[in-house]
Amino acid sequence: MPSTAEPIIQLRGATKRFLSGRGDVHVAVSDLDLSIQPGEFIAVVGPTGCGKSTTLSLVSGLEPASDGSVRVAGREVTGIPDRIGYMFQADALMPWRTVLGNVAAGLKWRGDGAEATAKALDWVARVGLKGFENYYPHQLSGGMRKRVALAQVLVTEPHILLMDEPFSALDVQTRSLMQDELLRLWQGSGTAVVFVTHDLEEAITLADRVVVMTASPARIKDIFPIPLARPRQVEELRVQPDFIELYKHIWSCLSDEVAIAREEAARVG
Amino acid sequence: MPSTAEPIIQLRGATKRFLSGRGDVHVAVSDLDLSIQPGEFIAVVGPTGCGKSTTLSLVSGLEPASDGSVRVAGREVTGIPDRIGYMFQADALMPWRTVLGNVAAGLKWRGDGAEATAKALDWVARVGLKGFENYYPHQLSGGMRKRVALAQVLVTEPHILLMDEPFSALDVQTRSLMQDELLRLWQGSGTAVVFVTHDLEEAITLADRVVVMTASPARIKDIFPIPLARPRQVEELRVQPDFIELYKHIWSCLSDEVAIAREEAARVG
Amino acid sequence: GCHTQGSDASDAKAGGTDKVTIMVGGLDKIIYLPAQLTQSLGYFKDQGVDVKLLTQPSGANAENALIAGQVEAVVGFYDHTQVMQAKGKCLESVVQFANVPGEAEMVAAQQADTIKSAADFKGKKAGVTSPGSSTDYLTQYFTAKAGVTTKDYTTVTAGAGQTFISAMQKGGIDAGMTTDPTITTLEQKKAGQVLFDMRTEAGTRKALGGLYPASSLYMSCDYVNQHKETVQKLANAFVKTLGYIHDHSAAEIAAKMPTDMKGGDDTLYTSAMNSSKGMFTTDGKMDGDGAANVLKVLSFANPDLKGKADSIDLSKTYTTQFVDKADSAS
Amino acid sequence: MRPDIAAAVARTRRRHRNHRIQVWLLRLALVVVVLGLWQLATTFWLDPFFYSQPTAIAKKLYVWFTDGTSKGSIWHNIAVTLEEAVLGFVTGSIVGIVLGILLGRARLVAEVISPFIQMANAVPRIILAALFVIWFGLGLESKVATAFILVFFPVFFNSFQGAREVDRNLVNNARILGASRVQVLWSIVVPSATSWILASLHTAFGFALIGAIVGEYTGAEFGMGLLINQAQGTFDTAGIFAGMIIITVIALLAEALLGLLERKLLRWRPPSPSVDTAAV
Amino acid sequence: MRPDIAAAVARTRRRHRNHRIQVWLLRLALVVVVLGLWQLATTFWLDPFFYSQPTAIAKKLYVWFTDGTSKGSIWHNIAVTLEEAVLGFVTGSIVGIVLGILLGRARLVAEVISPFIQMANAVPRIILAALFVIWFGLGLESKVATAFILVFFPVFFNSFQGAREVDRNLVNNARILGASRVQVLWSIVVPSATSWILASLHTAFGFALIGAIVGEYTGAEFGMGLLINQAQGTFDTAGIFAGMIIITVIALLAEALLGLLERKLLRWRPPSPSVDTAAV
Ligand SMILES: Nc1ncnc2c1ncn2[C@@H]1O[C@H](COP(=O)(O)OP(=O)(O)OP(=O)(O)O)[C@@H](O)[C@H]1O
Ligand SMILES: Nc1ncnc2c1ncn2[C@@H]1O[C@H](COP(=O)(O)OP(=O)(O)OP(=O)(O)O)[C@@H](O)[C@H]1O
Ligand SMILES: [Mg+2]
Ligand SMILES: [Mg+2]
Repeated sequence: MPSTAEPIIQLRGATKRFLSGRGDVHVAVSDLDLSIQPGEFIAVVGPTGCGKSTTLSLVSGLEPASDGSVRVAGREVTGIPDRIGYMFQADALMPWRTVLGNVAAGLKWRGDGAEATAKALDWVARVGLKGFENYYPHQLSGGMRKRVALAQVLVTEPHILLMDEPFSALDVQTRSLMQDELLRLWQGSGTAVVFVTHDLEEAITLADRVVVMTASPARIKDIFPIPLARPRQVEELRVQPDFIELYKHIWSCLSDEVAIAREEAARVG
Repeated sequence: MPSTAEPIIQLRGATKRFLSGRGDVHVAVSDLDLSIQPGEFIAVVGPTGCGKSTTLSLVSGLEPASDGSVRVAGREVTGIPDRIGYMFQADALMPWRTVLGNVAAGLKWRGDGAEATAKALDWVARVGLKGFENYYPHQLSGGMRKRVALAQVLVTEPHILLMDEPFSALDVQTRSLMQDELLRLWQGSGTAVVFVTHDLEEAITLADRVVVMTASPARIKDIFPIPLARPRQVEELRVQPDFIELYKHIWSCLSDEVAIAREEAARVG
Repeated sequence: GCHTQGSDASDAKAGGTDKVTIMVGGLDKIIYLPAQLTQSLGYFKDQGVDVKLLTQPSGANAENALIAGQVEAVVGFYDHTQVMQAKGKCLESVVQFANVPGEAEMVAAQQADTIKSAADFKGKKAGVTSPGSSTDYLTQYFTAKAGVTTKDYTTVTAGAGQTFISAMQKGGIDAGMTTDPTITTLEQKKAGQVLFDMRTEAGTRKALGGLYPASSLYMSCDYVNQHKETVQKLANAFVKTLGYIHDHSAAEIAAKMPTDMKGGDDTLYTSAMNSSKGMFTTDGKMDGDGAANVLKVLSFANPDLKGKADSIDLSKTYTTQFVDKADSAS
Repeated sequence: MRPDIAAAVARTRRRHRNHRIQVWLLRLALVVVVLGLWQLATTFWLDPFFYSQPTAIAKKLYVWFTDGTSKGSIWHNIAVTLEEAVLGFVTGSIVGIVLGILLGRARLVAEVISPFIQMANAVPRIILAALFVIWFGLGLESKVATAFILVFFPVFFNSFQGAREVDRNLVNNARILGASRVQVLWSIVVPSATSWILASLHTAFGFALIGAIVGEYTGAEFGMGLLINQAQGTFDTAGIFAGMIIITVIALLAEALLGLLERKLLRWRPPSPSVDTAAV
Repeated sequence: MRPDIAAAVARTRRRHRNHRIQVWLLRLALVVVVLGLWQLATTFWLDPFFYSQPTAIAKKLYVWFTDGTSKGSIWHNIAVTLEEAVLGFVTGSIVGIVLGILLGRARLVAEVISPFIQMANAVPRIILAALFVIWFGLGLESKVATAFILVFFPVFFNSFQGAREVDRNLVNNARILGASRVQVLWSIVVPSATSWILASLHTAFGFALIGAIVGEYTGAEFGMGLLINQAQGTFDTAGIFAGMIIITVIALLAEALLGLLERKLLRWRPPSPSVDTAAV
């Protein structure tokens, strides 16, 4: 699906450092180089704590890069770029709004008040929460909250969609339903997706390219194109031999990193 | 591993209802009957939002049952039972304490101040966070926070261990390491574990019995004994034919439920 | 209520009635009793003036309200007109209610044996209502006359009323200057006794070597010049009231006062009234020597008048032209 | 609704009612004990001249409400004070909330201005009350100004802090979803700060009453402050306490209204565990 | 440390310093503008009798600090007021925090008592100041009591609310981990409520000063309140303002100390985005 147009997201030597506790500096991600075309679906995998979320926050403009350049739609990122959607790893629902109010919020803020409720109702149903429209977040289970967050982002129809482990709190069946739904929506929409996950199967199932990041400080270790045909049917894909081949190939790369991350952690301090 | 001693956890007709939004009543779990022996490892699976977390909160004494009885160690649960550990689905680290402070908290509160720091240091290392002892929670990634929470619970060496999707934010490799670690610790410790997960593979890998819950309101649909030999080696188990057989068997039961849950949600409202 | 401001109201004559707002430095104090009494007797109405009485616990802010044009007149101590002249503001007393301060220097019961004259104040704690008040200046003056300077004793702010009584009972002050009904209450409670009774001419002369005209109705000179008619009506009313006080017993006067102002203890109030009523003038006229004596006291104690007695033109601080006419009218 | 659920709901209702009755009984008991001790103490040990007596205060209140006061009907005096207090409360809270929230989100301005606000907060209000009389006259305005200034500061500081405490995740999420600065303020910051603001409003009405009364002290024609001032001037301790009691009762009524508002605004909250959720 | 990182850290330090300088310059500019306008206005339009003048105030301050006041050295007066304020502040905050947190966690007691606390909060402090003089005498105690009562309420209400706002997850987790009620209070509730408490302490020292001054107004031998009262009595507007300025400067110094404490206690917080984290 990658087109050869100008990249919509472009990281060049992007680096992010944090001042940790007592004045020392923690390098979260370092020298990232990555170009993403409009309409491309990128999955990012890597050991936990390596800097995946940090990378998304650089692209979203929420955190400025310490060094290097982050460009979105051809412009250097200084604030939040237009038409970007970001589903956070942490809970970020407004506790004082109902499910419906949370999902409709984005549209109302953007001034599409008229159809906001109708669209939001539709999305609440699509994520399987019909009947829960008037519940407050604290009345929902963990997985239900995640689905509300998903609807909240998707209803705004972003051109760039950043997703940080969106399905990790869902049971397998709901998860594959959601994956299918996501693919169906994305297909032909021209939206660029950056999808962080710790589930390599999921990454391969969904993405055009899988980015494997190294252990902390994160760099890009390798990028694997996934030449599986689209449209893909999530459930069926897993048993295909190409898939299994790809899985093994990328897994060997990833598991090295995870092992390094553990050793690293064991060595420090 | 189940012994024939008096059950350490016993639910009889346990029911939990919530007053939702505008005065109507939401039945979260209904008529649960379940006995768990000391030293038994129980996994609970079920569709998202069915009431798994609610079940744990009944056992932990944090929420009183609306009906029926919940007994722990032979006594009706009114407050928090002794020597119980509960790893929450949501983040519950103290933001004003460092990783080490968070992990040591339980021991200090219980009066084991002397060895608290040493034990906590040990546990921080076991969950792979050596070097991060002095970080505050907001400086950690999502997966790292989960591991801190894990260490925080395990360091108190509970007799009953309730875990609510503890590994869902971890990458596969870290997760299997954690699973191994958990099994190693639990083995022969006499601790009863109730482990909520949405990953059936994980459930079968770890548990003596897998409890499948029905769609909301949750009841127990079926309980499957897992006659796999112990000690188990997580990575190797998955390819064994018994395992795959069990998986298929339980999956067919579970997926019915998930499908019902979706239909239910679609029908309501 | 939406109170109209005095300055706007004064010029508006509603149905031929003049509207005047008077700020009283403590409507409930017996030294300022003529204000409420005139209102109760209806003499303002008889004169065709619509008077609104406001009250304020301390006299000092009353001038500010007057100078800022919030009120037309103040019922307060005459000495303020002199201080104001030193500050470049012209105020004048038009009706003088009393030529004595109406205060008494009280001595705490425990100290009755040790403090017998002004000279005994050395090393004691002398109470005043507030620093920079007339009680402060009078205390400084009568002690100085006995050769005791402010460095020899401590001046303590003790407020008026209950705080003063409590301070005297608890030894917070050894002596102190206050007015009725505090004086009478102290006597009744046997917590203190009178050293100098400045409610009478004799006592005032003994303490200060002359009179000390105090309680009065004063206004800004400009107002007096521009509203002679209105001022005359007020003077008429007040002089009539002063006559009433002279001609009636304490009990009769007390009966005319609103119950609240007597604090629920009629006998106390009546007996306080009895000891105080003698201080009021009958004609509202300023005693010229008394005015000079005030200047003497102030130029000793007030920081603005210290050593500047000569620059004060006493004739601009009071006038008797209105009370003179009022007398002949009645 | 299934019958067993209906029964459970009824049970909860009953428990709630019993709880309320218990609370009221305890309050009543407390009042009775305090008044009883007071009456006893002033009868046997303390001088009622300074401490008054419940019976004397009750008598005073009776007189005020039947015969009226020297300043006219007690209701009129209450109305005057109430008007001043309400105006001061409303203006002070609104300005405090708006400024607090705006400054709470504008870091540079806040850093520059905050020491001055701290300074202003340390200016004694009685002195201000005197200045207000000069600036605004002796009418309603100066009392409202005094009430305003007393209300403003606590509300401002709480709104300010509340606006700064907002969960950063929520703000980030809203910004990503396309909320403008104003919308973030209105949809995220204000609701988040609500419990902060409400906490300050709980004290604020009391302060507004105090402001009105301090203002009346500085010069007034009617009002509860005047009545109390007069009672002080005439050693009428019962009058002082009677005036204070009327004021505190007004404050309580206002507090009850505020409680209703609070319950409405914070309906989205999880109910507190001990009373509400236990076994429906 | 790698050289590029070291450079980055140095850059951050520099940015911080520049920011601080900017803030101070802006504050200075504000002071100059306000004083300038004041001087101008009182020279040409307003009566300095009411509004005084910066130059007159400066002169007054100069006299006070060189020749002393009629009540002795200005330092002595400051010390007296400060002692009263500090004592009132410390006792009022401690009692307010402790009671607030305890009641915040004890629902039944809170429900029973809270209307009485609301009532107490509505009692005008000037009346209380007078009562305190009667009960405690003219010495230190009555002023400390007045300062105490002014400090207590805001601190109490914020601590109370802060204790109620605690994240229920955290409390549950602690209880499961074996924390006793006291430990939950100390390890979870108190740290959670810290920002609430600190927010109230920001206003509280100002209130303590006001309390001391109101107390001195009602009766005293020394103190800034007495000086201001005297200035009022002698129509010395410059003196009033000079006294207020001294008080506000004291309040600012106290505020600076409190700021240090706050930064220490809240070190665990994520730094605010705009200034601190930008590209190390
Ligand atoms: N504010 C901060 N201060 C200091 N260090 C931070 C901060 N935020 C993140 N880090 C560090 O940056 C590293 C990367 O964090 P990040 O959240 O990007 O990881 P991640 O790849 O998303 O991990 P996970 O899969 O567990 O969510 C971690 O080691 C973390 O400790
Ligand atoms: N306080 C509450 N008020 C009303 N309903 C509630 C409340 N808490 C939970 N529920 C409802 O109870 C049901 C079960 O919730 P629970 O959190 O136990 O689900 P779960 O099985 O843990 O789901 P997940 O796998 O998504 O975490 C949900 O439908 C939820 O809406
Ligand atoms: Mg992450
Ligand atoms: Mg759950």
